[in-house]
Amino acid sequence: SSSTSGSDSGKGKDGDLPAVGATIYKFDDNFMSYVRRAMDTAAKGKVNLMLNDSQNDQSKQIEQVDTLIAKGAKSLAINLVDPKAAQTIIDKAKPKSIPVIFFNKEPDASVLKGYDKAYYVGTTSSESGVLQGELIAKAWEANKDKYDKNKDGKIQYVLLKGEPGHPDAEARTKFAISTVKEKGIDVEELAMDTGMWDATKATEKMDAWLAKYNDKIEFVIANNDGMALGAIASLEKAGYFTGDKFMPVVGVDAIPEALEMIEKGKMVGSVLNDAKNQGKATIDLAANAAKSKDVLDGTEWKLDDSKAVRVPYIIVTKDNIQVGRDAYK
Amino acid sequence: MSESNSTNLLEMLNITKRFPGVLALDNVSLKVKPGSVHALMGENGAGKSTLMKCLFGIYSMDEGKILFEGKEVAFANSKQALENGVSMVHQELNQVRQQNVMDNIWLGRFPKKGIFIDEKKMYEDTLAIFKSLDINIDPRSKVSTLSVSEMQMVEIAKAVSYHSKIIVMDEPTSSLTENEVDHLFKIIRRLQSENVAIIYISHKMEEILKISDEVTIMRDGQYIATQSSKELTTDEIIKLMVGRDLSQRFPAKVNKPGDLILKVTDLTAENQPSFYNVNFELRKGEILGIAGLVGSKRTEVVEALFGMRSLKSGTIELGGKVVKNHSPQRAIKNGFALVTEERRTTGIYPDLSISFNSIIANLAQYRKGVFLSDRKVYDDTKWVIDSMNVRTPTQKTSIGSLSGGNQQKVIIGRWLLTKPDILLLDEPTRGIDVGAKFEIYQLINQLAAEGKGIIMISSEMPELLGVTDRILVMSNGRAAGIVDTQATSQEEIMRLAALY
Amino acid sequence: MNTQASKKSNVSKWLVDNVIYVVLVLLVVGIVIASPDFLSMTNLINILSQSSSRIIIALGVAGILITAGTDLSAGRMVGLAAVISASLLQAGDYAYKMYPNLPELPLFVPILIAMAATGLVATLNGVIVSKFHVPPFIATLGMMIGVYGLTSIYFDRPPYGAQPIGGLSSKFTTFAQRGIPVGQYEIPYLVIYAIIATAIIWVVWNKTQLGKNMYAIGGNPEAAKVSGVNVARNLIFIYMIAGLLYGFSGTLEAGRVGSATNNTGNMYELDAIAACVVGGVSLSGGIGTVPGVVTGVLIFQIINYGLAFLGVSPYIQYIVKGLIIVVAVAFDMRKHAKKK
Amino acid sequence: MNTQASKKSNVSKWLVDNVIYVVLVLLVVGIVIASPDFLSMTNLINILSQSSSRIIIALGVAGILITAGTDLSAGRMVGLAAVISASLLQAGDYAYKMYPNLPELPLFVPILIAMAATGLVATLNGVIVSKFHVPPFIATLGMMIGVYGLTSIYFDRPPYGAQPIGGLSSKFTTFAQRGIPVGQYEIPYLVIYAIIATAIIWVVWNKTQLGKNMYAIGGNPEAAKVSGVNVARNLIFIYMIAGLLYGFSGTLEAGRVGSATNNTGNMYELDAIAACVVGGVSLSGGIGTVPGVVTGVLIFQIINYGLAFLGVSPYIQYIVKGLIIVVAVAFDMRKHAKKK
Ligand SMILES: Nc1ncnc2c1ncn2[C@@H]1O[C@H](COP(=O)(O)OP(=O)(O)OP(=O)(O)O)[C@@H](O)[C@H]1O
Ligand SMILES: Nc1ncnc2c1ncn2[C@@H]1O[C@H](COP(=O)(O)OP(=O)(O)OP(=O)(O)O)[C@@H](O)[C@H]1O
Ligand SMILES: [Mg+2]
Ligand SMILES: [Mg+2]
Repeated sequence: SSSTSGSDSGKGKDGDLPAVGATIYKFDDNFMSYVRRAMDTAAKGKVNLMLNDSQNDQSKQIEQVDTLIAKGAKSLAINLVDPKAAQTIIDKAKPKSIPVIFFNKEPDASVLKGYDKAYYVGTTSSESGVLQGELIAKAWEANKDKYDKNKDGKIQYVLLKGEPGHPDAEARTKFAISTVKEKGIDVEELAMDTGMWDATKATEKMDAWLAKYNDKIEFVIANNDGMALGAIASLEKAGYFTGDKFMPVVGVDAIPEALEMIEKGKMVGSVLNDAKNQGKATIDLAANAAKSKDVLDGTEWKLDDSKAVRVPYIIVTKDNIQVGRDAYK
Repeated sequence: MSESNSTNLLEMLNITKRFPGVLALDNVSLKVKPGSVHALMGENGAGKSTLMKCLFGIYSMDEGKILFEGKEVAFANSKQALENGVSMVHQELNQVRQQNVMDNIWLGRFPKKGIFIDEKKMYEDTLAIFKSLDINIDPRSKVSTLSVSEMQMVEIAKAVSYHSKIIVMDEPTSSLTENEVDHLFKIIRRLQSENVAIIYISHKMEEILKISDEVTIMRDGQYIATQSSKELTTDEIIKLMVGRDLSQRFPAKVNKPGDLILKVTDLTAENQPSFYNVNFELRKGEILGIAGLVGSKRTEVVEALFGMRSLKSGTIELGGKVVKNHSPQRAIKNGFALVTEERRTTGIYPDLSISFNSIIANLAQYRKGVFLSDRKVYDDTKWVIDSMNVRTPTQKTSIGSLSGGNQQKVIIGRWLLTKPDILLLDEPTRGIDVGAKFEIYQLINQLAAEGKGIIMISSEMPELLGVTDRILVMSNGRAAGIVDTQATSQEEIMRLAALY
Repeated sequence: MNTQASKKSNVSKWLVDNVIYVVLVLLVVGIVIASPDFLSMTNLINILSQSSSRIIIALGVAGILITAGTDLSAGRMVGLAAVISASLLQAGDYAYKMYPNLPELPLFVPILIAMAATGLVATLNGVIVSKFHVPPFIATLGMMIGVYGLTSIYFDRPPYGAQPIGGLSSKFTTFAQRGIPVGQYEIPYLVIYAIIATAIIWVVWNKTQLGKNMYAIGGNPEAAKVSGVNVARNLIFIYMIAGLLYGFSGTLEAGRVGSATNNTGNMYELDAIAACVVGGVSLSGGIGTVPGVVTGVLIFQIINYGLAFLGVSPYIQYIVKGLIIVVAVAFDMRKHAKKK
Repeated sequence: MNTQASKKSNVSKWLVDNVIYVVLVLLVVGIVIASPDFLSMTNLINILSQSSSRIIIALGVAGILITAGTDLSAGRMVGLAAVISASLLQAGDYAYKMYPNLPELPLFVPILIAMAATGLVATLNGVIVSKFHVPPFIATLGMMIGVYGLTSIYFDRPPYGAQPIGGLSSKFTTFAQRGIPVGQYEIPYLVIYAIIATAIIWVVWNKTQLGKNMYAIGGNPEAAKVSGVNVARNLIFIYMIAGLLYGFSGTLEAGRVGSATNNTGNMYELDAIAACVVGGVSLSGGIGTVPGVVTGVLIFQIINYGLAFLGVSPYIQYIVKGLIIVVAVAFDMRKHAKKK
């Protein structure tokens, strides 16, 4: 079935097409699952796409790269687990002159510079955080009288962080808050803890925070929508979102369930990463590279001066919810 | 109490030891002369093993002191005891079964060449020890492949090999046959001639009188008496142990064999070498003994009857109908019960309560709907404790904390609760004191009188001769003959046992 | 011996035998000292309700541990049940339904289907362990990996791919998130389910043949065989019961959080096993009680909740948690102190 | 018995006793049939080098398993060592150094520091297990959680916060990524390190007192104690050796990947324990061999590599992997088939 988009051992109808070896940092990551589908779609009839699940383990990914090279991949599309490991992958590809398209997780610019056949497709890691910060600031300014429960002009927030050390978790945490501050809004962190990207853990942390701070909390910021949903489950249990008891919650990813929550007014908004175009651009570049053509040949993508194709994030709120919906068509 | 006598090698003075809920040793003293065999006697649970474990550094005593060669000692662990000239053959086999014989013997004191172990020396030294003790076991064979008695001989050889000044032997003969007991006695005599003292614990009266110089008797954790063996008779020892007269060792026979109940024809085990072509019959109310040397496959025969071994051929007829005991479960349904030989591996659930251990083979009887009746469980446990005379503070006590003999009584009680038609007993009185033995013989008799068929393996000849009606003698996997107990003699049985 | 001394020694014996309950109390006291407002009805209810589905899982795992087995696949089975039940209980008007044309089912149907699925998987575990003599660690490790694959395939499908399965019907979320109002508070249904499950398991362990056989198998499998216990059949039952518990717990997890993914339940087995051990279950089999298991779970959950409540920084939380676990058990072990 | 029959039965006995080696061969044959180009030098080298650091970890874990213990903290220790060694071996000109003023150290210094750290942690495990009688499962679970906290604190620091530690000095990456050229191929240094570690451990297990004691402690701790073995000291040594192995392996992981995070090594212990069991190590202690452990790891790695090489889709890979593990061990268990 097409459900798990692998490819069979280089045989079959794709067997004669140029082989592109790809690794996904974690197959069942909400967002990457869409990128993957976009890649599958884009690859059809164009390249033989060999997809691997790195299971959030950089060593595993390195090993998969070995395997892909051994299998004769003509180009590599790599969604790093750990952005600093890019050099190791280039060290493996370079001697065999295999082009590498990194996507979604950005390697250091110097590393890209060091190999002429290395490119990047995706966003800047910090951008989702920046946009989430903008989302928070905008919502706050618009609803200050309602959100600022203690009328001190400050946002008393709690933050659900992803896995500590995970580049996205770190970047989102840092830039969401710093962006709000840059907009001239005072903030006060009541609590910050890791929900490990997990809805259940988020629910339980939120239970404890609600018990402790109750209506002192004015904003719930989550590193991803999964945890935002977990927080909402806890909030609902505590009687929020019925009558006029309300709590602004924001996440990142704009997954369908989050869109639903936004629609229902239980979530203020989320940040959408454009999976379709990220997947498509990755395959376009990787296919060209595999055929030894110029990577941009026959595409509308543009490289910036750090050899990157940038696919921007989009803020999704109730006002532009259709943008989110379209992403799942 | 400090009348320390310098001629004593070991003096344990006023030792007291408590376990939760049990006063195991109450002011006990023991004095052992160099080069003597000092027997330590008492009923099951009297505290013999505990006293020895206090000496050997396994338990720490609560009160009292130990003088060894005139100096006060308190070994903090077994290593210190061993290094200071005390070694011990433990009541429960303490071996690493996954390893080979020589690894076990040299454990804790491997010979080394630099930082490496000197396997060659290990091998040669082991051979030398075995040769001097006349033991014929390959030092390189895995312990788990040895028979119980071979394991026991290895333990004895190990204890001897420390060249200690005193060797504690806690029931060393409980799993040895007569030949091996003689062998052990030779070893003990030799040690004695080298001025080594032996503390010898056993429940076998004949051995005590034969081997020991002095006897210390304990009862209920208390010191009773120390006397020279020459001045003692079996009956006197028993009286001191039990606290009352026990005029006979074996109860009067009241059973009368009736109709045929079990007929075994041409029984042959699937996995050879084992028993083959075994035939015998058993009547209701009959007690059939099985005699034989170690390795004669007595155990395997009863295991096969009980569904623990696959058969290649042969039939088992119970009351005229052929039964197929594919598993112990089936066998139990068919009215068989088996008290196994190795209590620790196939008998007790050490961490679980006496109650649990008593009722586990009989659960179906306690069911009321899907639930078990606590009342019946309680009553049956009480029956086991009372009728088997188990010494325990409560029903909930874990069986592992009982003395070996008391554990055995619980296991026998377990099987009696299943009200079997055929009761198979494999060395049922191993490690059991005389008083309890008498009680067990009585029970066996009584069961027989009720019309049960009983098969009893034993390596104790007097027991076989005192309790059974007929004796099947096994030799090298074959039935060498069936003799009438009244008409036979020890010599005839020995002759048959060595037939093949 | 005079009575006073014996009384004293009785108290100290009781303390030694019941260290985990003491640890539980000490923990609470410690947290309350650090933050007096910890002592509130809300916190109590939160902790109990968070412990509920874990207790149900732990009871399943504990039964297997008592047979001297282990179950690494517990968490993945929770995930399987969560994903199945969530996918079958999406609200009728939800836009991203996994089965767009599925009518809203009565609550018990998806729950039973989920439990049947995990019950089946667990039974398979039991068969592999008892009939093919594969060590439980390996059998359930293989199952853990395999079930994750299965769940992922079920989960990561068109139309929406690997997205949390949300939009659960309100009767489902009510079932798992609401409770019985008592004064100004609500006693969560979750707690009631946990109490019922605990009661049932207590009866099974203590009052049925299966329970006794379970202890026998764990206490000495050789002896159990000789005692006429059908080891294989009983083992299979024990695994199956565990599977049913995981299945029920998985549906509760989905309902409680309001969504499910293939990662729901990940690593729950580790928490469950650890809670069992803290609660006095022996990994070598034969030993364990229902109240012990429940206490073990509560200790873990109080640590988790308490540290989050105190606002201890996440990294320090790990260190403190690790420390408490070890120290608690070290205390507990004094009752087995070997040199006697 | 005629010699032919006995010869045949010898062969079948050999087969039964050495099932895992047979499984290994069958696996390779199976993959080669599915994809003949699997049989290449590159693949062989890849598999060996991928197995190397896992073998080193598994040997450490195996020693502990043989003492009837377990080590859940192995993976986190690997992470600790990876982070420490990476932080001390960043290239002099790298822009985001953790210690901006640190000169480039000779290779062995950071490796020894990392090994000392894990050695210490592991020794602590040993002490907790042997002196405080905490069951190894709990002791090392606590340590696993605690060490993760520690590693995270070390890792998440100014100047750059929780960023993967990259920009490793080229001598470090060479040390872990390169090899000795032989013809057109390179024998990876990793493989050589693994061979050396394997040889050392083989000697320790088979030729030293510590090794014999290790088996005895696992086989029958009571017997070891009454034979005068200092159980506590030997256990502590075994844990310590394991720690040193994890530490070395952790530095290899950092070098091999070219960076390290606090998540490096996560869950490696599970793979290691599983590989040991597949390789014939008994979880109840006393049994296990070095070649068995190495074979166990190779089997796992061939499954992993082979499935990826065959291009089996990832979720299906999980199912197949789970299946192979269980089936392989089920075969192996036939040698213990019980009915006599
Ligand atoms: N570890 C223990 N914990 C609790 N009680 C114990 C322990 N070991 C022994 N006991 C108790 O101490 C008493 C003496 O036991 P011990 O084993 O010394 O008896 P014994 O004389 O050797 O008996 P046997 O002839 O049956 O071996 C018994 O009541 C026993 O239940
Ligand atoms: N070579 C062996 N390998 C493994 N187990 C053995 C071996 N020899 C004997 N045994 C075990 O030892 C026990 C006794 O063996 P066997 O039936 O041969 O002797 P026996 O005549 O019954 O002696 P006894 O009743 O005195 O133990 C059995 O349980 C048997 O399985
Ligand atoms: Mg405010
Ligand atoms: Mg004794």
